[in-house]
Amino acid sequence: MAGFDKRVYSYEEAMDGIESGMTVLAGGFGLCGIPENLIAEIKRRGVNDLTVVSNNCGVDGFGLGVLLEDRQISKILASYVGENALFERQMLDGEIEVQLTPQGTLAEKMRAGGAGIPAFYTATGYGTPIGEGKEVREFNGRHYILEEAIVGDFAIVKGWKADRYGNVVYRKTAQNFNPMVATAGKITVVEVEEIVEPGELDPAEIHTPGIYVDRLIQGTFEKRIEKRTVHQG
Amino acid sequence: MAGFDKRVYSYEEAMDGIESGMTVLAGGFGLCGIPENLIAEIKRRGVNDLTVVSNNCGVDGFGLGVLLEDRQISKILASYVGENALFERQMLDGEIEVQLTPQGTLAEKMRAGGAGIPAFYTATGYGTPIGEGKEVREFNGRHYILEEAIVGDFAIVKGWKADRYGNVVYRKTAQNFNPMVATAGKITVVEVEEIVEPGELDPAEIHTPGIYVDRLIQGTFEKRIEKRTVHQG
Amino acid sequence: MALTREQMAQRVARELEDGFYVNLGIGIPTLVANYIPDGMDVMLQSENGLLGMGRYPTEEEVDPDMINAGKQTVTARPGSAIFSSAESFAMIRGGHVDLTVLGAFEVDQNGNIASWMIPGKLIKGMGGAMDLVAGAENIICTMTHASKDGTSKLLESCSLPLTGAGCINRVLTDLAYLEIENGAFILKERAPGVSVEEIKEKTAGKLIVPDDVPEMVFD
Amino acid sequence: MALTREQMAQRVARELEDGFYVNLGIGIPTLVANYIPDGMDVMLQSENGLLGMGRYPTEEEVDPDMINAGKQTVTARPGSAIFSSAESFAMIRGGHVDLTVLGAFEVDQNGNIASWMIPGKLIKGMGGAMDLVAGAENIICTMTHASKDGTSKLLESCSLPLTGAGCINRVLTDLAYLEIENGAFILKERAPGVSVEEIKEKTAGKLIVPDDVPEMVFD
Repeated sequence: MAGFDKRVYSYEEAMDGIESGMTVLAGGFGLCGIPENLIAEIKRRGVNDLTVVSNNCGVDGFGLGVLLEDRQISKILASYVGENALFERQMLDGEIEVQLTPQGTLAEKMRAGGAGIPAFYTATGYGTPIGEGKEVREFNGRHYILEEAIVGDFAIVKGWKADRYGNVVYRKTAQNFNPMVATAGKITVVEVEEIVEPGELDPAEIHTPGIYVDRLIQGTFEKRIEKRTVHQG
Repeated sequence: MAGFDKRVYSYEEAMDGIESGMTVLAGGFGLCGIPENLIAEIKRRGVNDLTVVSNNCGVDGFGLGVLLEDRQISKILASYVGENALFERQMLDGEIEVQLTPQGTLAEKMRAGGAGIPAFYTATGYGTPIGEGKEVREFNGRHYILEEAIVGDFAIVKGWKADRYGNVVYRKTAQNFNPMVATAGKITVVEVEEIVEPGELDPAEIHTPGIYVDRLIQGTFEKRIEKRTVHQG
Repeated sequence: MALTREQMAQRVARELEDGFYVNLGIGIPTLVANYIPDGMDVMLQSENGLLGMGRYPTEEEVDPDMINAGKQTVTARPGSAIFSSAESFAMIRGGHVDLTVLGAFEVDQNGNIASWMIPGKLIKGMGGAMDLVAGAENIICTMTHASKDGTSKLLESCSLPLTGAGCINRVLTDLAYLEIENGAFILKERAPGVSVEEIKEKTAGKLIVPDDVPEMVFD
Repeated sequence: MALTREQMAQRVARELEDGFYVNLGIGIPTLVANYIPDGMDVMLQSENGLLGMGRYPTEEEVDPDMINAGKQTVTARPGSAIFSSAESFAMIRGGHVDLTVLGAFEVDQNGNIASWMIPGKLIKGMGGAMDLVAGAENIICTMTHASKDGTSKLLESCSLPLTGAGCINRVLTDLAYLEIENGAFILKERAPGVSVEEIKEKTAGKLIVPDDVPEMVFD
């Protein structure tokens, strides 16, 4: 790597340095916009005791679900889990700790982590089990709870196109959590469908500026559909 | 206005409802990306005792500077002021109250205001006059101060293109504070150079989604340059 | 007769207004989109990052990168905007969505809602529901009025863990349309053929019954 | 001889590394861009929302929508990104900028910096300086070592209102390059022909002078 060329040429290199016990932030919503090959590389490496932060935990045999097969995840922060029989069993058996987090709070916690905001107040979860043990504070007559930022040792991201400087654009709703995840990793690894030359992407349309990106790899993707729903008639 | 057609056809209509004593948030950095015609309409209306939130306060005779001529502004929150002789005189005479706010904190306060975050912690300003009287709190061994969100009665924004639903894109560095301002007004008014049909803008490249925009008007702009600097040789 | 799911969706759709940005939850709320009155335009927000959700795609249009918050494949209408989850919940939390429709297990006379967790049963998560109820000023809960054994779901105080506190002011059940005000349910309309007596019987929370409680009319 | 402004910029440029994202303040820091070593690539961040700032435009390229944080017209290099002020300061506050260079009125041995306000003089504002010093782990202050009457600007404790507390660890003055560590200035290099004695005399804060203090060399 010279200058700002963030490209790496193997998934092994892309995930170099990941170790057991680390915190990994992962982009994606359901199976849409997930860094599927980076997840597969984590599986291949066999690291375990991972804390994973992701809106969901994949399905049996795909996405983050594959990390459950060898019990690589010990804790997960997510807003919605359990499209996944193996996950349910590990949760019920106490093999995996689940910290359910409201979806908007989860997104904002990672945005804050990347933006140097250590904590913020939100009305979300006030008066619910999510608010228990958290500081409550009133602003303008309304109650809010204090939520702290999240950062990760690794952030794994799925983009559509990027230039070799690591400026990334996402495709349609595959954007979802990816931009926040990208900002909040000590090491941020982005896999994309296509790497283009600097200057090919419109500067005003970059979703993730290259300053957040440490490593970039071009891959091929299965893009499995979770709920194929088609128009009748 | 039917459905989501946010267009209005006169500046009078665009600023309908603005009253003395209100808080107005204005986009722009220096004279770049400022809603110059909306500002001119505020001047024309003669409302006063305004609280203005803007990174800067224009220059003598242009931008927000024109609102000083008839003493329409009683208070301003800004990060940098005083490219402006009239402003300096009014400040020194105590005719205008200036609440200096660090630039990043100012941007984040408006982003928070639009996003339903009433307050957040930041290291910016800790140990300085800006931190005085504000709550200090330690997270992971570092000191932060509590900053509260800002919302305005009116938000005035300068965009480049918009569709009639109010989906806005900004041009180059004329983006600056405009996207945050757009989210934080009770009434958000956007003036643009060109209004296009819904579907002409790529959905993934919208900077300000139409949900934040109440009124949209097409205008013509002087776009005065503050510091013309050219390449030598 | 209790309302069908379709009738419930149809009744909720009457609360829509031209130019509303609306977030529809999974289940009955999703059906509301089928009953938007002619000549009225409503923009659907999907919390995974889409403003201007369109119909489901044809087989040829199916795109794995284009889904809604229920993870179904969808399309976008012309003039839509697509953005990150942080931006999406900035809209929601910031109160920019005009109407949110979502299901519930229980609501109570103080506007509390329980919709995400039944202790002892498997907990799948709250998704975006807690953000939605905290952010919207305008929420309609759709739910059955009582469980199959007749136990009321409109309570004095929710028994299940809350999704949000004091945030609900409108409820549409299969038996009635009610508003919540000053610590009471106010019976506004009843399903065709459903008596005020039956609604009283199946409402455990404080119920105010005005002199006139019209029946809903469906075409 | 005290360093010229150009020499100061040249010396600061030696702290650059290939692949650094750098924010340069107004004044001498801006000149640093002229001394980026051949074969090294550095990306300039301008806090009004530009990553990848290029040279000044030609007359034909001048664009009122394309300015830097000093409000000068600029260009963007290929592969730049343009974004909002909130995103720009997320980068800065979040510690993603590798190096920040900015001017100061005073610094002290505890890494405090005063750069924005002289009581009794007109206050124009801190702009982005407070965010920059709070966010960067790596800051170089450029300043004159002492005022014209010889009063030191490297103090035991800043006398002016602070821009940031405990955030500075490197200072380049017209006389010396120093690092701040454990409550002291450590003299690392001196300007050509400037004696350790002169630096000692003009440094009011605690100064540690190693055995060997090399002179800077300029081509």
